[in-house]
Amino acid sequence: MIEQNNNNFEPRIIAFVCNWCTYAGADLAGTSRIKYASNVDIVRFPCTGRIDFMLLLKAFAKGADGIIVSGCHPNDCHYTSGNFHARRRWMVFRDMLNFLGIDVERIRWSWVSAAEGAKWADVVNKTVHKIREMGPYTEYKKAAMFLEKEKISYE
Amino acid sequence: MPYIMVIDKVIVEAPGVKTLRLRFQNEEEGKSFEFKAGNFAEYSAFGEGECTFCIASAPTRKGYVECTFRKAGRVTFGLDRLEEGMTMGFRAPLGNHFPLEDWKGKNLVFVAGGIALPPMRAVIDNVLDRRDEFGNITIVYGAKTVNDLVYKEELNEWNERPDVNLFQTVDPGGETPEWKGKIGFTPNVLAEVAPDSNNAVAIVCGPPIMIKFTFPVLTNLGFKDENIYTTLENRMKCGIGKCGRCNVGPYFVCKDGPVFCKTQLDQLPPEF
Amino acid sequence: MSKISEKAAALLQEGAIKMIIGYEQGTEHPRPIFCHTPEDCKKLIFNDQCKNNLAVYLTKKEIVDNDKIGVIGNFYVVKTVIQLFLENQIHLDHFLIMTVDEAGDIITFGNIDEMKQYVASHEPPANPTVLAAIEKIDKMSREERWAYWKTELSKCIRCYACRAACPLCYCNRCITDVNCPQWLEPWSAPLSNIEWQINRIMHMSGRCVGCGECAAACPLELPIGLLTKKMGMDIKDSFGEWKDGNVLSTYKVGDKENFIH
Amino acid sequence: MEKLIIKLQDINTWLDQIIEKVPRVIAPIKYGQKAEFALIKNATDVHYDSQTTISSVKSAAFPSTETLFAYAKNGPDTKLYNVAEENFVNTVIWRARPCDAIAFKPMTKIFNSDYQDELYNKRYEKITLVTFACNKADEFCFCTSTGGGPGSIENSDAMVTVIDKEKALVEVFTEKGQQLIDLAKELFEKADESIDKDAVLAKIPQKFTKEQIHDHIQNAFKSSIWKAQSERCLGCGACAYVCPVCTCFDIQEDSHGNQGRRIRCWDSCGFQLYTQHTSGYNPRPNQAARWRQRILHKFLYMPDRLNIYGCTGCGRCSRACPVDMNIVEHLTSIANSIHE
Repeated sequence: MIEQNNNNFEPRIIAFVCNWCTYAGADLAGTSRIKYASNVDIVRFPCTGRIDFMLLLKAFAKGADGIIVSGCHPNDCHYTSGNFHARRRWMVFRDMLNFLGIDVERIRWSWVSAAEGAKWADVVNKTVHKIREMGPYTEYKKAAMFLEKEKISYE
Repeated sequence: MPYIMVIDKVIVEAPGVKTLRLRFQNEEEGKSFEFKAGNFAEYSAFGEGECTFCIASAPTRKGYVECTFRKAGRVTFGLDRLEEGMTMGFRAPLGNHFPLEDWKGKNLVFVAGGIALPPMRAVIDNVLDRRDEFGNITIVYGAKTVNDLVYKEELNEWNERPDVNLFQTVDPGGETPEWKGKIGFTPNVLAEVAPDSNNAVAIVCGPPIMIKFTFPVLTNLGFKDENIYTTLENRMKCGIGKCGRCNVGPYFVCKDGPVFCKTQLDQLPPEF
Repeated sequence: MSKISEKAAALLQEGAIKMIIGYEQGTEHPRPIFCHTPEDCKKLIFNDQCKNNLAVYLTKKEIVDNDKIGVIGNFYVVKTVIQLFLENQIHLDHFLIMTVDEAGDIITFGNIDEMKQYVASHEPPANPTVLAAIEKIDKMSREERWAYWKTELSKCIRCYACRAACPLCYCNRCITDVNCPQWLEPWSAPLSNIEWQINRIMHMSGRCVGCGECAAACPLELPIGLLTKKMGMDIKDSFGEWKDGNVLSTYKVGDKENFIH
Repeated sequence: MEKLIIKLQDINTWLDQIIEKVPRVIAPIKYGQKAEFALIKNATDVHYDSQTTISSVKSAAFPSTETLFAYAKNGPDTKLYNVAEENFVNTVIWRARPCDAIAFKPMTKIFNSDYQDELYNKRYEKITLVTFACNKADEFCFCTSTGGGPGSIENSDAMVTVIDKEKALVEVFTEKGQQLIDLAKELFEKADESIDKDAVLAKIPQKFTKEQIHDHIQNAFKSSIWKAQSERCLGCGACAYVCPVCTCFDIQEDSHGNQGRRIRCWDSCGFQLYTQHTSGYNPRPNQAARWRQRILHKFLYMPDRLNIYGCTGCGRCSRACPVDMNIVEHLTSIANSIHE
């Protein structure tokens, strides 16, 4: 991996989105030809309720600098209550991460409906901008590289 | 450090069951590699881990080794994804082997269930390749359903050989309309077949429950404990008697086994 | 013989109860004891040093079969029993739940409501050192907090004593033991240790009764009790008092958060 | 064997010399109310007040997580790479206890029975053990019952015994030990033959002999004692992980796309999944069976197979146990029990 300095640092953002609202919203942003930052990799889920908190941690461990989590607005969930459950979980999880000193500012939570293509573009742009200012998230990656301290002889 | 093996051929035996034919990437290693029927090996799917099965091919058939496995856990799913031409890891030979030399001139009875035919096949093929050294050969092989029988081609081959008595069976309910073999659980079929125990050795291999019910049948047929052999399949990781999980009494299955005769088993604590 | 021993011995003699789980004096601290005969009951004690959460045994298949078991536990045992009951993990007819009051007399609970009443009125005060430690961490900067937890949890040897001692960690197969997919690396390494604790806490959230046995069990004395306590405090702030068990399996349309835009 | 005297005030000077010359010095440091082995950079870091550490020092030769080899996949091909030699550095273990030193003997035997474990051997060869004899003991100590003792010199390279408030006796047993003395020769003087080491050692009553345990458990496989003793066992791995002799391990894979490592990490016979087959069948289905395995392995299988016992009497497992499974108590009751 190439060490990038902050000036031309291009953050890597992983977005975990729900299939019914935000994914469709992102689609709309595309079909409406709204330009937005290309740093984001979208992972589609059936529902925000399915987004396991471990996925976020895995994303950080494998090199994400920022994360977007997005789904249907409250009361709009395709499965009625998936996003309500998710919201509770995120409330607990976010407090926990903060207490452990994991940078919650790098995780952007949002509600984006299928009609809000422009909002999606805005969320991505803002997140990319913010993460670019914050710089790469190395702490977590470094902790993940623990085994690397044992050297291997590559003849 | 495992050997690196190239997969020459992938054979689908039954739903979820595959045989991989492997050759050594480094031919020098292949030439010096020797094993005996009953030895097992640690196979690695890199990225997933390592898994233990017997070497399914006979030591008399040189140039390759084969392994047969059923998709069950993480590693076997990893192995399942491998294709011809890809590489995998192989640590062998591990453990002990069947005392074939002691069996010369004796009649052999093989009893196998389901996916346990592969370890047996190494012996059967080995014996068939040295056919004149042994007496009668009886094979009783059972599986849950017709579909679950492995080595279908070889079973046909054995069936056609005049010098092998093969009895195939499937559990009740597992038969198809075309099924010509027997129907019933392996121990019952064994009792029905009732091979002669005179000057004979029985080799049993299968799930713990099958072994449990097969031993009494063999004893009833007059087989002596020291003439009944089986392979134990404890959970293993290292294969070299260190990691501790296959420990049964004073033995490590991976070092002192996997082949045990019933006399030994009776002395062991029941932890297998 | 103490009042507890007498009562326990009498229960066993009557025959309706086959075994009593309680506390006996151990090497340094009281420890759990399983009384099968009235003779065993002589060893029973109860004091404020009796910390083990005996409810951990109530979900073990090797211990609980069809015989009725008596439990003489502390406040948290009673609280855990309610939680286990709410999660449908135990049949109350299999157990006779008891605790001991200040005078050394046994209190027997006839039904779940009596337990709930007892729990509502007898909550022991929070441990001030734990609260102080949490406050101290809260005051740190984020980087300091990360450094603190990374250093502390790097020492973890992954013996899973925290999991084993927790009466609510009753899963047949823990997430750490699952390898398809491998959510957590099973070996000890700083990040996987942290992730293991996050998993433990998240799975406990809203269910934890706050007995602190996870921290007490840790052979390395890691401050993991702070995590459960802090999580309990956060949940209380966000969703109110511990009432019917699991806050994460339910929701309110009006839940208020300030970070989803 | 050479007997020397060092002034107590000079011990830190000596240790600082060692720290300067040896890349890795491991010693107990203060850890809450207890002590724990850690890498030290200063002689003053060492914590001498506690009896033993929480964890044993086995991780110096058998780390809780270590790489066996690395691999890299390239298309269908796979290449394997060894662990680099630079990972194995000279190590001094300072202020080990006799029970720590002795523990490397069964470990070495396990790792060298038949197949020689290169990684362990490479680490172990580089270790120099400086043991401090015990002047005190606590109620968990039972080294005298397992064949050791508070002043046991077995397997140590050098042993320090504090004689009084001013001086300590230093016994040197091996070449490796001598090399450490040579780092600060001027601090030592020849010891007087009259020094009575035994007089200052802790008195640890012998509760049983290891042979007694061996003979008692030989035919006790079906005994009810296992269930009775293990009833309160929670099934965690604390006892095995702090044990200086337990070497059971697991092999895991750390994969990152096309490359990764094969890892060896500690495992414990106390875990339910330790022996469970993929099919769900478990040869040791309950905690009683797992507790029995722990005791039988240490006191029956190992002596029968390797001619060495798997317990040094350090008592760490009892100190670490959340439910006070006191091994001395349990072993004593085994030794006093009668089995048919």
